[in-house]
Amino acid sequence: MKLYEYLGKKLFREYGIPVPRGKVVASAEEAAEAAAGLGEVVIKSQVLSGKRGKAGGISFASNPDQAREEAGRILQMEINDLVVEKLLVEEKLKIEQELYLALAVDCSTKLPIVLASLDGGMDVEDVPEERMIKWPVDVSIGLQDYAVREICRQLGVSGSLKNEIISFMPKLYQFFRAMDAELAEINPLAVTAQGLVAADAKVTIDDDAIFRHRELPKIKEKTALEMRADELGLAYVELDGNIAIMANGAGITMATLDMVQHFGGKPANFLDFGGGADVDRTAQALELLLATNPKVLLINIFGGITRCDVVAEAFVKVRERKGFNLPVSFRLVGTNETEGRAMLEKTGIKVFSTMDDAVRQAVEAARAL
Amino acid sequence: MKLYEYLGKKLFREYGIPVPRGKVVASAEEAAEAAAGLGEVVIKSQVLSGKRGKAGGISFASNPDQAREEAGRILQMEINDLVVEKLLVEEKLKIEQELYLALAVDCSTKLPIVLASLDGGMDVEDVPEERMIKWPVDVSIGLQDYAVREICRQLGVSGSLKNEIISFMPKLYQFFRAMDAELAEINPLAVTAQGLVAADAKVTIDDDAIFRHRELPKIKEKTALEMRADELGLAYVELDGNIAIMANGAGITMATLDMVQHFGGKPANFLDFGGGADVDRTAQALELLLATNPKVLLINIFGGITRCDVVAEAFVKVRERKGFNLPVSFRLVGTNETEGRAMLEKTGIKVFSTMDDAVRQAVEAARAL
Amino acid sequence: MAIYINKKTRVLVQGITGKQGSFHTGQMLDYGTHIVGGVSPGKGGQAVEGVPVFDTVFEAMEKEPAEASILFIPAPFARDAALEALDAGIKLLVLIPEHIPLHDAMDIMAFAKHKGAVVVGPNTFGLVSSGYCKIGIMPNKYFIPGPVGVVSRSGTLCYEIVGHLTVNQTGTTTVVGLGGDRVVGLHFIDVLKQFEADPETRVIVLIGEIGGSAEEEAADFIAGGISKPVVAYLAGKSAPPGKRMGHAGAIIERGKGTFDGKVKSLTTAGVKVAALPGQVVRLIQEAM
Amino acid sequence: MAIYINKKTRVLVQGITGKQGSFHTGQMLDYGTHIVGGVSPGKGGQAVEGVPVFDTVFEAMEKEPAEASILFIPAPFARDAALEALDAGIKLLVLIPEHIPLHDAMDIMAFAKHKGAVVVGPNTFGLVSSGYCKIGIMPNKYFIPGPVGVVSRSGTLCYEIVGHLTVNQTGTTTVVGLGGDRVVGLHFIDVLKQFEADPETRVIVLIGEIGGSAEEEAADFIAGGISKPVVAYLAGKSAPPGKRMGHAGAIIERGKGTFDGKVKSLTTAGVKVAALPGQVVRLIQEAM
Repeated sequence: MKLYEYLGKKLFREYGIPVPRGKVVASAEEAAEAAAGLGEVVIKSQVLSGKRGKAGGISFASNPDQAREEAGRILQMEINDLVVEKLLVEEKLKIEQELYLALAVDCSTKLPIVLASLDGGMDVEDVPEERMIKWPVDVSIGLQDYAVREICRQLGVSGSLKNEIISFMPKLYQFFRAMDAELAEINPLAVTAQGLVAADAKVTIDDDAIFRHRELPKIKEKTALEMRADELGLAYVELDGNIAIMANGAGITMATLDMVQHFGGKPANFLDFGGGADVDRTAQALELLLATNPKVLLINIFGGITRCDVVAEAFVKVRERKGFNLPVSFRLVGTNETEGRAMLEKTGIKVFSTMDDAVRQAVEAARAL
Repeated sequence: MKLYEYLGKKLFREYGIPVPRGKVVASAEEAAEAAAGLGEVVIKSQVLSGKRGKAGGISFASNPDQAREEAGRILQMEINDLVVEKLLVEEKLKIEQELYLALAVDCSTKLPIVLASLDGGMDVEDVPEERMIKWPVDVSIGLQDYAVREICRQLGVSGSLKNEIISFMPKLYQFFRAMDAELAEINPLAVTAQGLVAADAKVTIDDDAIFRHRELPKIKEKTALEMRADELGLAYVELDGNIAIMANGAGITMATLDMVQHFGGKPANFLDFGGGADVDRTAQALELLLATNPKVLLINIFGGITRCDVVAEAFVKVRERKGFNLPVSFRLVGTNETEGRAMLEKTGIKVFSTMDDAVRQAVEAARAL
Repeated sequence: MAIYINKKTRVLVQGITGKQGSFHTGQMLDYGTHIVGGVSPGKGGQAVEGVPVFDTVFEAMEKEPAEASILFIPAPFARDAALEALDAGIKLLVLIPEHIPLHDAMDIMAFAKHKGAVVVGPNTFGLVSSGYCKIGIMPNKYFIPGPVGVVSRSGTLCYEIVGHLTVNQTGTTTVVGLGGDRVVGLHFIDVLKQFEADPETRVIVLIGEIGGSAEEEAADFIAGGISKPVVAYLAGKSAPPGKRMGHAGAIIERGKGTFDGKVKSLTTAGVKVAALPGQVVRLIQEAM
Repeated sequence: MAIYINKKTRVLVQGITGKQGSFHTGQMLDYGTHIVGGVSPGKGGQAVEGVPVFDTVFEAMEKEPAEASILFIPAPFARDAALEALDAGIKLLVLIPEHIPLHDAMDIMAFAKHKGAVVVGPNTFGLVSSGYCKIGIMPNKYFIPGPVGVVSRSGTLCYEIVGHLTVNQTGTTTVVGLGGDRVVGLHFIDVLKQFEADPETRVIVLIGEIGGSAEEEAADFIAGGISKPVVAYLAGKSAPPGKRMGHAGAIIERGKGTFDGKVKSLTTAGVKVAALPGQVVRLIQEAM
């Protein structure tokens, strides 16, 4: 779950990480009020998208009137298809230098990794590899001072800035670990006369660990259907084709999508309903898919824990209930295949034994429409 | 540094460890007042000594008048030579069962170790070895639930008590680690209808880590001279003989004491003034020793980092300043031996080359008095 | 010879009294796996499918020493159970659960390294020494002995491909599921190394997907250290960037982990990459 | 052959620019120790006794790889410096400082185990391969080559006894100071094992003291696994219980760690225990 900048900064503050003074507002008038106490301000759209600056979602104001005007303008924007509902009005920092600092999860070493660079303020993708210092952290001892000293040496930082980084970085590590973050990125980390300040906060919390952080608000960054799928515990991604796809297992679902594309079709979605689902859950997955009004339905089941008869039963039930009548391409093999096949064929559905045949037919059906 | 029970319990509370309701008092009147709000109470002398109960330092009262009376009595006691200055007046717990639980440092495994037994309330020395469960804790992951489950299994505890212990024990581990404790012992750990309660608290904080715990009061458990030695950074232990001993290094100082005893003498103290001391520090050590009015002075120097001339200079200075005139037995070998020897012999001090000779002479001198 | 496990491997089942745990205990026993005990706190003394149940892994290890353990424990409690197994001396730990928190997975991996143990998963179907020992949840019938070593990030897709092999009378030596999460114990490289050293494995099949850099690292390793033919299939060619495709690890982020990049790396390393799952069989036959 | 170190051992000095650090760097160089670098944060680029100084251990290891490091760092900062050395790949770490907090020592030991490194101390004089390499603070002149292996919990007492040997023309193979703290890296057993395997060591001297159970554990080990003669001296016979005799570890607590208990264990194991330090020489001569 991605956190809005203002929420990330609120949490930073709780972990002793300095952030600019500021306020979250939802209207131009509130923005003017907030600016009154802050002098020169920066007004930042609160959307879960990078590159807000380039899109015009970040602005400056030197007095409340200007702040009102700029806030009004930004509140009418859409940034990368996202509506701007809130703004963060903050004191404008006097920045001497901009650093980049992040903690992320490194899949290769299976450890948290510090990413640090002197090239703060620019897109992290544009920072040359050799100017980005990477430091995996041994979780058995955590991020110790010596490691930060060595990171500073590799960055070429010494003196008082080094000492500030030594006191700053372990706090971000604490935050990262305690909050189950996947990513805690500060870009830029501002060097000011008052010390280091997190001028931005890009934080993603591990969805699988949200149960340990009930205090966090639920943040919607998904479509309504994706949200519904989340509630059902289904892995669902909306795409822009016309062949609705359902399979059991992430890998085989991806492979099914790939094969549809390979034969010239366009997938409408990714839907993995997992292994070993019962009739109800399978039916729910199917109903979710039908709610997208697809042109063709492609079901690909390789039954291991998943039982073919259960899938067939769910399909028959849903069809009886909803009475849908679109071309269906059904592949069904594995556990209890015979029973499942019989149930489907009784209702006139042709069952394929191979993925290739099922996909080919689905693509042809879509083309024929 | 040993903590008084009431202080240990105060800290326990900060770490979420349940302790009985109670109050520290310094007079019989205060004890009566404290008892007024608590119903039946236990009145416990606050001295840094075990076996307070056997010495009569723990008593019960069922009303404020009784509490006043008992408190007055205990406040006049001396327990193992320690004056009772404070009392802890606590609610009397309704104890269903008494457990023993401690965290200590295990020198063999170099790890914190959990000690747990169902035989709470008795002297820990009397608990049979096989009834004391010992569990070293891997500091890289800390005390995890599974370990407590296993400890409970070994204890033969199950059901709700097991669950209570699983939630209790990690708190004591947190306390032990965060407070730099050498020992955190709860005996008894009371099983009550309200859950587990630490009926006692025996906590020792690592002296070498006190710098991380400036919030703790200084607790005096030493003699005035030992305190003075602490301030000077000298390792000093008062003994009851008449030969004052000073050497450089803990092992050789112990060996010097042992040799004095071996030849029939009685050491007045242990004083290790360490390696590489300068003239001032050596002089201070010597002055501390003279303050005990010893009958004979035995100095045993094997100079490595310690320079013989420095020791000799300090000795000559102190003798000039204080004008003491007791038998001195001086052994001096090692770094700058010649210079040191010359300085001493100029003032009429005979210098020995071996420890044996110096000790023999000191013992004879003491016998001659 | 098989890698990691063999018919003598003594196996524990953690969470054996649960629905999944008891069902798969039966399946594994049917396959021939030597399951010596189960663990379920508070249920010691019971039996599941004739297997004795213990309260803790330490108790199980005392009474029925084991080398491997398979974990059927709800994700929020998996960390504790995994650390317990590792602390008690388990040297091969198979983590079936999905949705184990990332930081928990990192803790488990660090402790496993400390203890010199191998972790398979999390979010894996497990591993199987075909015909001898299965520590996992894959359907028994597709895993018959033969000369092909298979290592996969995904489950059903792996069954699909191994199913094709089976239909074509081609069996497997060992099939290892790495798991679909971002932080997993075994990587392709670890398993490739074992297959290279295993005299019975003649061809290696690598089933990867978008996200992460495991396939690229595998490609580098294959170029440098694998003499046996490797055939690959990768899923996720059609996946849009920034979207998680079912597996936590299957996501293209910041331009990294793309399908094309992985195919290029593998092809450069001499690996034959199949365009469709069904083509893997032919590529294997050509390679042998 | 010597144990742990030899004349080729490449050594770093952490805290080299301090008073103690620079003095002992000179002493060690005089003895012949192969010191390749020093570390002192913020002082990189300087030199001490001709030895280059680096800002971090990682930098030193990059430019002057070393196997061992000796630490002259104030106790409150010793933990960080020790973890740094271990993380950077140092395999033998000598901790000179006294008063390192107990919990810090436990952290250091756990991390060293994790990294497969040996820690000597804390609160030790170090160790010396007599005539070849000294990593410590002991006076150079007493440590001449010979057939006696010495392991001691205390410093000056060890010099006293080794001094006696030297006067009697008996040199040492290796002399190891375990350190006077309660939690120390090497125990008697570890060093005894090494001496047993070292062909040049013909007799072993063990210098112990009251407190802890290291001597008792050593006695058990000697009875079971040491074929070479062992001579011991123990300090603290006259010490009262409950009082710390200088060393943090030298204390009789709850009836444990007594002089008599230790002497009994050792004697039972066939060790000759000297009543006075001066008697050690004669016992060695009898044993050879």
